[in-house]
Amino acid sequence: MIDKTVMDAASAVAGIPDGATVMIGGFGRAGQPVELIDALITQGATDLVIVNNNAGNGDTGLAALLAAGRVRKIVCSFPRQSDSWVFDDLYRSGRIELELVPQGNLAERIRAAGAGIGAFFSPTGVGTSLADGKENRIIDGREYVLEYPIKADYALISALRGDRWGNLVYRETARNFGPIMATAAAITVVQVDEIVPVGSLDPETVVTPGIFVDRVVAVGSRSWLRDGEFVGGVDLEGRPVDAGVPA
Amino acid sequence: MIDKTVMDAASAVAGIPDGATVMIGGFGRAGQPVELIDALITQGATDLVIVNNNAGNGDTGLAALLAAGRVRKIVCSFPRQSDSWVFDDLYRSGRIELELVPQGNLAERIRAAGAGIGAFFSPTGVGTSLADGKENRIIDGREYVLEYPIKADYALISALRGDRWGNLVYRETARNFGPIMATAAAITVVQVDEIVPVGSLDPETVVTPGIFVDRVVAVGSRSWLRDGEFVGGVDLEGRPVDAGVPA
Amino acid sequence: MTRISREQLAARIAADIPEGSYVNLGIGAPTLVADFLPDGREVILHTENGMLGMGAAPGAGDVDPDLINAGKQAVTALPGAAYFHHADSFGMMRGGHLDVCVLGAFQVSQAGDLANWSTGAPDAIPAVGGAMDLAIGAKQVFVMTDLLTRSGESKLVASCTYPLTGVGCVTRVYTDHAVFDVSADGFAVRETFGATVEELERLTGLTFNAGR
Amino acid sequence: MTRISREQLAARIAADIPEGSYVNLGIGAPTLVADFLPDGREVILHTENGMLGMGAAPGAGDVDPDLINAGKQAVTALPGAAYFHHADSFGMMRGGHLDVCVLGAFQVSQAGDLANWSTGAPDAIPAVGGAMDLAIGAKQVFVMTDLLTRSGESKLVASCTYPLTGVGCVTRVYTDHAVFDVSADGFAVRETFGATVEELERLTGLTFNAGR
Repeated sequence: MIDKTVMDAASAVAGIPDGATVMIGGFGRAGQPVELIDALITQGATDLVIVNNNAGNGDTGLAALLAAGRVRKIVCSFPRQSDSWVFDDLYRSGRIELELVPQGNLAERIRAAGAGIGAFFSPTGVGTSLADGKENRIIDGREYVLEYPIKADYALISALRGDRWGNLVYRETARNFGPIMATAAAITVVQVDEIVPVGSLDPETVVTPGIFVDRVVAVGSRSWLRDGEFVGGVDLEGRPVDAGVPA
Repeated sequence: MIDKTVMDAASAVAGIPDGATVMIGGFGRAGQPVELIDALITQGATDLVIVNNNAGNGDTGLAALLAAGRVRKIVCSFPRQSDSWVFDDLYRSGRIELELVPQGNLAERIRAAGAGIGAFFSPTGVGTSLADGKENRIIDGREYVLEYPIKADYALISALRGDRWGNLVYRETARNFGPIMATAAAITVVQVDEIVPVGSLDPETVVTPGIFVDRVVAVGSRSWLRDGEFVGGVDLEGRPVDAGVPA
Repeated sequence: MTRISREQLAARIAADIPEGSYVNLGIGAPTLVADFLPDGREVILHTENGMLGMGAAPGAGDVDPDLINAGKQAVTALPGAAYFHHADSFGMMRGGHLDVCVLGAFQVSQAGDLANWSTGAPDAIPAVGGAMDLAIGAKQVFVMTDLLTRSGESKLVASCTYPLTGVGCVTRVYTDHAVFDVSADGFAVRETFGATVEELERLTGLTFNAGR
Repeated sequence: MTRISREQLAARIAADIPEGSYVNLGIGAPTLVADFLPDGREVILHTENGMLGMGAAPGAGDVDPDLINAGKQAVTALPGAAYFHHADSFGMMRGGHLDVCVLGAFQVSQAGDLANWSTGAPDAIPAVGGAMDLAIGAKQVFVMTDLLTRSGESKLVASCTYPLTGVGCVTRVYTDHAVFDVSADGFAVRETFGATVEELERLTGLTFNAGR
């Protein structure tokens, strides 16, 4: 019997080596697999290259991983946020490397890795400093820049529900990078609110088929939904609700 | 109020000019928008370039469009089928042009058109006659061939249900090319079994968001489901059930 | 000289967005435009983090951490909404399917170049997000901005000195003083909120067409 | 000389597919392999027209025209199945996510080149479908074929004379006479169904490693 479920978050992140490239899902806090990241901090892997849209929020999740000094380099589109003080400090003091990628190129490069595309010509970033040194080509009268896949050793993502085959459904805009990161990593690790029996997810609505998934762990409601209360997120203005004390 | 629904199949295919490139959804018969194709035959447009995975089955749908002499060229991956006698005859007598594309390159080229990708390097077809004359490149030790987008003036596709915004859900493997063709055509025309009120499709399960859709027409159950009976399809061996007399 | 408020400007932009449009409103001031779309006019808002059919902000008690916009603010979903992943969302943008996006700007050049993601300051933390994808992807790129910076420099320029977001991508610039079209021979004044073309030229140091 | 039947060959291939594998069975004979997967062994079948978790053929009265395999035959969906569109399906293949595909062949060369889509006959109607994507995409490409054509020619060849499907892509060839691995220095006999290596060499005109 296929069973990709694992007992706890520690088992889920077991084996991630120092120096690994790790994709971490989420857009800001939505979809960020905080429990997996916490387990990764405990697990101890360091010198990591992290791929995420952002560079951590507040002091939890990805921000805590950065604060623990485990990240050598981050590949992202938008590190600067109202609550990215951990990254800001590391970056300003030269203790972290940044590869800034326009968000759509980031997404498409991740998808390309998962879909076996060797490289693709994107119109995004043409003529800007983020295309410096990249190959350009005019196709059908329009200028494009050549972009290469981004693949990873591991992906850590968050979904709403999964089954033991690894089929996943997501919730609202927390879907964001999960489905594409799942395709682009050698080993994809997923935290879900709930594991459901095989056959209970409608085949028409499965967003990530289990073929892309290696380990699934149920974590219950995520941290910022604890006890049905919204904690650790942002308010209507995008400011952190329980920001804590900046590092 | 946004209302993309149109009264009948004739209104749905109105305006398709002679010489147009028209994508037609479906894999064999599954997902083939037969009612729209019938309306296109009546509408009269000719000298068409058709993009479809196949080249018609039996004497209905795409096969009937071919038989009516309206198609100058077909772009597809698998024209030869047990019931492709209409195409076979046209091809052997030199009355139709064929561009044969490996199925995955066909799908990815259609997606690329919809996603604004200028071109992409594919490993599929490398070293084969279908890559003859195409640009090759070795990336990260593997050989790729450069493939360009396929876009269309119109796409005619079939879905299960749609709303007046054009949001669509599909049924089983009839989904096939519909979602990507919808993105790649200037005007996307959809036949659905049923039009449902806006808000009745779960936002988590919408496969084609309405942004890609221009016209929606309800046709009721499709031809080969007429009166709940399976007609015009293939049997367990893939042979046509009501093949009729070969042309 | 007459200037309009940020809210008036948002209303002015909203008036130019026809029913049935698919629209992305950038982070910051452009978000205001949503509040001025007339009741009953169906305009479908896209947020690049993965939704079409975005609705207004929820009540403070109804914030859902999984349902946010590109600025990471809480939003709602309208009936008819759809969720999708990032590659699909940016494919939608890059593929030219959005009718309009409204973006902020540091500078817009006469050629329609946009600079809105970096001032190039050496100690600044760079962050681009989806700005470059929006700039090159939408059928029409509207810029919403004050005409002048706080220190009185024109944001309309002969050529951008800040790092570019996109080349030749801006369709129209809505400012607190006037609305400008980007035309083949520079900015054309489309509408002013009281200022004369001569006054606008003095403020910006540019030469304008009088517009239509 | 001992040969095994097509059903025996399908069973032999099925025995080599471990639980948990994601497998695509090509049109024609390879489809038979599904019938010989042991009860209780969970192997997830992919059909490139857009499904994982494909089940067996339905009863004749339960044919569903929307639910077919790549050979356009009626199939069923298992609990745990998922549907997806063609770009996603072929991304899955091209991206190397399938563990095994089983394909038919006209010819397989010592270098692992596969020819299975065209005999190059001038009056033939060419049709390639997903064969080229499967050939380059799956982690292991198994070929299922008779060793000899009806006219007695070897399908294992020094180099293919028919149009190629893929270059250096075949992992292993299961024939009615023997199983061959494609190795760095040509075919290695992995297992025979009675024939000696010498007999196989005589039939094919090739020189083999004795294999493991």
